[in-house]
Amino acid sequence: MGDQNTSMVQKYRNDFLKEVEANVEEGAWVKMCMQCGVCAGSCPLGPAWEHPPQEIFMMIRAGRREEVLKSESMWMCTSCYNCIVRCPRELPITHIMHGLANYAHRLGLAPKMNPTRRFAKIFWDNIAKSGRVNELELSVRLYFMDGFKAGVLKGLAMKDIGIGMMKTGRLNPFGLFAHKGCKDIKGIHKMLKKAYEIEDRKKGFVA
Amino acid sequence: MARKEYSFYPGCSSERRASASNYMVSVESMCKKLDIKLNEIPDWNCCGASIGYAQGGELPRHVMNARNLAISEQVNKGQDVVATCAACWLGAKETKDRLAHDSGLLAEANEALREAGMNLTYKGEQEVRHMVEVLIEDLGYDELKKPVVRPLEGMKIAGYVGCQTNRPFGIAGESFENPKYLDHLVEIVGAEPVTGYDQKVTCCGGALAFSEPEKSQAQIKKIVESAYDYGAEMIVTPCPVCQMNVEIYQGQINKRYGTKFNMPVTYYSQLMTVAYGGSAKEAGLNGQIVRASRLEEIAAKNR
Amino acid sequence: MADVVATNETIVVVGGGISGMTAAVEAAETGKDVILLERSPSLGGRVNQLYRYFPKLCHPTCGMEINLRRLRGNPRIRVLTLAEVQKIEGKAGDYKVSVTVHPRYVNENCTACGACAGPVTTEIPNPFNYNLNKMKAVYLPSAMAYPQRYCIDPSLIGTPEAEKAKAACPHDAIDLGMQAQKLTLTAGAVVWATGWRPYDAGKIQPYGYDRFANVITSVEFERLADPRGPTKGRILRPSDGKEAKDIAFIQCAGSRDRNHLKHCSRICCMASLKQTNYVREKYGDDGKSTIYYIDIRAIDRFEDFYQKVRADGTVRFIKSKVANITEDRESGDVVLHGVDTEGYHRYDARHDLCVLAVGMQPGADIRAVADVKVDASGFIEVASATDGIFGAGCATNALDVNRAVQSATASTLRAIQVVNRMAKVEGQ
Amino acid sequence: MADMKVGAYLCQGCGLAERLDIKALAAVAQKEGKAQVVREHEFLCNGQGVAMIQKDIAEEGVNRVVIGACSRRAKVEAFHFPAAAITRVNLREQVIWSQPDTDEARELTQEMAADYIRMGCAEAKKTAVPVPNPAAGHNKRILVVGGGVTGMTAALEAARGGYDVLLVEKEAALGGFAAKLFRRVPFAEPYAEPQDNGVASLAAAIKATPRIKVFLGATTTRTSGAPGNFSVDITTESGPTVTEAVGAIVMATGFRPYDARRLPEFGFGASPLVVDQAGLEALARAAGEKGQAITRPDGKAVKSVAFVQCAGQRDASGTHLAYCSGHCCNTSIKQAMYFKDQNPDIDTAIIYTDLRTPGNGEDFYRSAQRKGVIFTKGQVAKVESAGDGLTVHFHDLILNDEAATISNVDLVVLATGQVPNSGVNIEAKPAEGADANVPSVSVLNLTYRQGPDVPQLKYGFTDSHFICFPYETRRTGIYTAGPVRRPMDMVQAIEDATGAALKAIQSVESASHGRAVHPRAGDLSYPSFRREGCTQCKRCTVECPFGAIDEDEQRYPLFNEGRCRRCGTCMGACPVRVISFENYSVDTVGAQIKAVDIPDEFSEKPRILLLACENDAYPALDMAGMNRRVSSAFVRTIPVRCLGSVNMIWITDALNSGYDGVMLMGCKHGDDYQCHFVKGSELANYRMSKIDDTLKNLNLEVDRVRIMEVAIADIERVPTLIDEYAAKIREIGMSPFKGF
Repeated sequence: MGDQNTSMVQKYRNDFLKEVEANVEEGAWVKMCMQCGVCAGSCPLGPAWEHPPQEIFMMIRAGRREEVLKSESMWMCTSCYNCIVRCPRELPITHIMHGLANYAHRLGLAPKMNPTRRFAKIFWDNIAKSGRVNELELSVRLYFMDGFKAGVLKGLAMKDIGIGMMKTGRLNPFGLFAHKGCKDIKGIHKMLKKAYEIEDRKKGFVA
Repeated sequence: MARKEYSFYPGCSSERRASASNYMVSVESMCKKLDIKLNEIPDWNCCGASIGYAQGGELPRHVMNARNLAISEQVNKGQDVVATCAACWLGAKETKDRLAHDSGLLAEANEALREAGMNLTYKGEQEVRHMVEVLIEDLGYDELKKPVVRPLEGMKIAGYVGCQTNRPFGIAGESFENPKYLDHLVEIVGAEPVTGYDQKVTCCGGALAFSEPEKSQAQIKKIVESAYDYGAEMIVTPCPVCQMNVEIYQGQINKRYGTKFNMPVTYYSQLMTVAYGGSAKEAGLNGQIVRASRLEEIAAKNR
Repeated sequence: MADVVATNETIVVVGGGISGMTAAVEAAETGKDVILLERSPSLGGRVNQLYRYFPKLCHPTCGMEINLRRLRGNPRIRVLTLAEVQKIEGKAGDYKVSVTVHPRYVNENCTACGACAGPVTTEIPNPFNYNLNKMKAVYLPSAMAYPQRYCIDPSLIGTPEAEKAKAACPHDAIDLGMQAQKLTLTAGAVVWATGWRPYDAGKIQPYGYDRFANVITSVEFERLADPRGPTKGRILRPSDGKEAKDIAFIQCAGSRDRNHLKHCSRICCMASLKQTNYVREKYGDDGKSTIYYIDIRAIDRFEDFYQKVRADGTVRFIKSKVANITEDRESGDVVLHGVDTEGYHRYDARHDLCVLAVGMQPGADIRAVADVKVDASGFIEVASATDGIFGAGCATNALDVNRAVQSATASTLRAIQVVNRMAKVEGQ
Repeated sequence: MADMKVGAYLCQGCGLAERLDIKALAAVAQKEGKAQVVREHEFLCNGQGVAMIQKDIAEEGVNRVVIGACSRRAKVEAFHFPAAAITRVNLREQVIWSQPDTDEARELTQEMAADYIRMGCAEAKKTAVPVPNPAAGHNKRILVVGGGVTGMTAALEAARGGYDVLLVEKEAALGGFAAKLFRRVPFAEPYAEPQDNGVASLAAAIKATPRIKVFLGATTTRTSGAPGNFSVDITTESGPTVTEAVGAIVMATGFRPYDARRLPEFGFGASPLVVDQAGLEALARAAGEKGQAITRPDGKAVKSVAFVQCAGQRDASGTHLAYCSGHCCNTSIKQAMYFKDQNPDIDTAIIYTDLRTPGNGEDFYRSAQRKGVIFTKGQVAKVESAGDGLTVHFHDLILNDEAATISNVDLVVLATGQVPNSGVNIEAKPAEGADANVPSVSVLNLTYRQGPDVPQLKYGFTDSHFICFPYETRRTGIYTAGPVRRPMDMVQAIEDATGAALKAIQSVESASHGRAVHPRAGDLSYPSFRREGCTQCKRCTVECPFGAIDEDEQRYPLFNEGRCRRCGTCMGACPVRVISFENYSVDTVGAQIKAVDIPDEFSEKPRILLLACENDAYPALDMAGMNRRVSSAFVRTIPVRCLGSVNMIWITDALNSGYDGVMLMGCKHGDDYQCHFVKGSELANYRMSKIDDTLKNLNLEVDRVRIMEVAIADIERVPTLIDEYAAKIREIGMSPFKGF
């Protein structure tokens, strides 16, 4: 993954904006921002952002590559779409934030311990495995992502909820074994593999 | 022949014994009363949800949704795709939207799609709609009122719309900041809507519920608190992510903030099922962690 | 009104605001016959509803008095109020303009003595004050109203109130049987000066104009500051009638926004800068104005005015498009949420009152009556040499008064070129 | 005036009959007013009333009509009798509507009305129906000075209107500044791409218009006369000076870029890689003509360009231009597009503090962003050479980085502003911000007493001060247009030129009928003066706000009626009272003042004279009356054209004849003056500053005369001012001059 990054640095030298336009979902919109800041003010988790979206756009133009890609900020996005519907320039800000996060993640620059990054990975692996979410497996993995002890503690903290969910029939105690998933899971795996190939080819990631 | 028929995308959370199974139960009862037939998309897969981005990236996410839509086009010809889950609806709709405006991406999606079984090609023939959309636009409030036999008299209910059923697409004719359709639905089932409720579109932080619990719970606190402030005794929502978050973490929030929240959070479909004369079981009320007692009482009344 | 004589050397001016009045007067003073059509009961348009002009802070009624004097004294100008254009057919040099003249129920006998209004108690919203207050249904539109004649609101017709008014008139000026009249005017050229209307602030949902009493528009604020307005010039907020001393001004309310108006409305920055002066005028150093802006567009010499306001300690500037507004339920105060993008500072700022600097959009859609080219915002584009219908003022673009008058003067010449071609009149 | 016949007509409508003893007023008109015909009518402004008056004019030979009814601002159309001189006596707004409707008030109200009748009759006897100036000029040819886009447009539009035009351009070819542009900013949707500068097609249109006579390499070396009758010397570099007669003048002499050499901090002069916007246009044109890409002056390829907005503009320090030139943001956007269209990989950064693209410029802005032009909100501190290129140091205001830089820049473009080519500043104020280094050379070389060029407003621009009347210069028949008038872009200059052409046409048409133009448009009167009485004090020639008065060989004032705006400032200035108008003179007002009945000093009935500006104070009084605002019954109001026309004799006469106080109400003066004759209220205030001595000589308290600033909107304030002053007079007591 590290060389993934260096190859991109070599490819785009110091022109971070071009790099973003080429490699980040909806990245071509970054240049359209007029710095009004409505996105920054509209984010429900705003105060948690070290750099709000409009500032990130400015940083991209200013070529502050490392700062942007290593930032925790994009990971604060709750996908509420407030910024998108209010942006006077119609920038798909939510998607750009997702795209930046994903790109940083692909380059291995995203903060290692960022919980959302880790949750997102586990979540995707979970659905990629069977084609559908296995909620029990998902939660169990989450609890134990910091090791067994932490997991047990977190599990205990959450046990009321868990039990409540089971009692009300909204969590399958046997999900780890009984979860069905999609029939054509083989096809889905091949399909996703292909999708990754294409995306990597397009964005010039080294295989 | 039912009066309306749709290609149905239930989504992971509404599977049996999943977090929104109670939603599913009530939707089925509601649709039966309204004579709506839902044809499930065979072997549908997860939409990837919004959180899928980090690992999923762009194309794989769209491909996941394209697969569902392609199957639907193949099997449920000529029907609109209907989703009950906000995330599923949004994921599918976004894919339709992007692929419609980006022929390159469309070609790539289909290239990947060919790898899957059932030799699928996505054409973009079918509309992707949310259940609420269908109720309001295809049936209309008047039609929805007709079957009411058990008006939920005296109940004050706050309509919590949340994010993804509302933004960026939303329901036609509704504003992003102050959508009124839940209030209308509450009205037609005979309850009193809490129209002043000012947190109706506040994000519950659902996507970050696991990774940033304290941040998302701070959001939930606002949402529940305001409902109490405006005198609501129940929150109703169209979104399973919202429902789960706002309902199940109240206990933790009480611990964290010393509040005494005990606010039932139900789905519109549960209200309608009860109002239409359905039993508590048919309305999936047994699936509530915070029991919706008033609603259960009404459901217990013989119609 | 059958006595309206018009030939293909007549210029018909549509709209009796500052642009239309200017076009009419300039044409008539150049020796042309003009028919000036105004939809409302009196001339003056939106400028008459402003308290002061930027940058001089002088009063619009001052220039209006001069224009009215020029107009009253000029026999070449025929004014028709309550007149609405239905259709314009024909070609340059030979137009047929179909007009409906709505009944005023008061005839030329009226001396504006006011006797008729005496016994009337029915009240209607007062459009002169953007409906911020009510007025009697028998009324003189404003102190500067021209024609200086009362009007009876149609809603009153057939009620005993109307009869009371009629009985009270000593000059037999009230005709309750008055009917709408249709006339067709011949014209060589048409100057279309229907002005602008404020963008519907309710559509800017995050700002809650439709939900919060203390969020108002810039045009409404003009009425609050004006001694002729509903509050006699005191800045009182709608929710509780308390004096508003801490006032927020939100720029680009609808303008420069792909979700609303894509163009910049040009005047709003100056209007808000001007309005901070109202706050200072009323409260001195106790007043507080905060301008939330994207770019301050104080073009050319207006920069002086901007610098003057900048130097005023009671005025703050925050580079930020406000994200949304919430209302404090107890106090009714408005709380603005957003981020100052100059160095990223978050704010949740509480103010007594919030004024939305709403954008400009065309006042009327000319395409409904004539085949004229307009741009994506509905503004009339510069006509080609063969045309005989010319936009003037804010019907052509978002303009300040000065530029609107320039535009009207220019269009007057374009119209005169057509009628001179008709008359083969030559300079020498 | 043998055949003078005064008819006084008293209205009984609008409650006048209920509030006033009209019979008694009729008697006053007859006995004291000496009106030969006196009639009452229950509703004077209606059909019969008007017909009655018309009949008297036609059959009884009445030629002075006194109308005792409503304000001169009401029923103007009804009381329109061209054959007679009209005097309006305002019994409604300013008598019954401004006095309480009580029995106690009746007596004073009646006295008030009686005085106004006396005044009206007295005025009528002093006025006459003006006969148009026999010396009116009839030349309708339009002279346009300046052959840029503005001048060419003015010439074409005037010609299209059917008027002959002379177009004078100092350069060897038409086109002006626009001709130097590679491309111009778009005028119409989609507002996305730079357009051809359009000069060629304009010039071609001029060529194809026989009505337009073009003088190239020529200047106007002498201009004299008046609207309808100007004489202009046009001197061509090659060849003789020709003298041409024209009726009106459009001055469209444009602008020059602010001298970038005054911006060393931005490296102009130090590095050839730093250019101003004009410099970049030159590079672009040169490249464009060869069909090549724009390169650095040293021929190297351009990879990175930075644009510095507001360079030497919007400068509060007073070193550079204080104003914003309005066009520069769009111009830099356009120039950045030159490079992006040439090669999208060229980096272009526009560094601005406020991006100013009003109207549809917003589309142009978005279009540039789509092309990849980078916009950075920042303040440029320094541009310096580094290696083979330049480094731009700036304060990034968004990222709050004071040490932000852009390096390896190949070209830096400075957006310097517009400096007007407005000739000599005849008021010789230090031309704020304008380019003082360049000695100003006269453009028009007017032979006017007050100086060779059009007066400037601010920063050297010849703009009108008025918001509602943007074309009103202080030189009648001379209109300025384009960037010489106000900073502006090309599309606005074109509109401006068209408007100015209309005003020029209007002025020749008015002149040919001997009519005044704005603001007293249509007024046929003009000043006449008794040469024998004149002491050659020159006040009139100096003080005329419109430079209408020159001096003849024997240094007597030489009135150019065509330039006169009929404000009467000269009349107010004249210490020996030799200047008058047929319908407005020292006598018309003086007679009214004398006509008022002054009760003796024990009557407790003071008399206060109020001279009110007819445009602002008088309407305010009217509207106060319409609102039934009551004010002192001891005041007698006379509207004046402008406080500038107030002659001291009126005040001294009033005081001598026993008035207890005199109020003058006029418009705001100073920087944001509202006087429609520009200088009138200022002059009045200056003159009044000397009144104290006069009062001392008369042994009167200084409070006996007060000048007040009043706006038309002071509807509530005006009655208060009156009552406060009346109270003051009561306090200082009655005048000792009564009954003399």
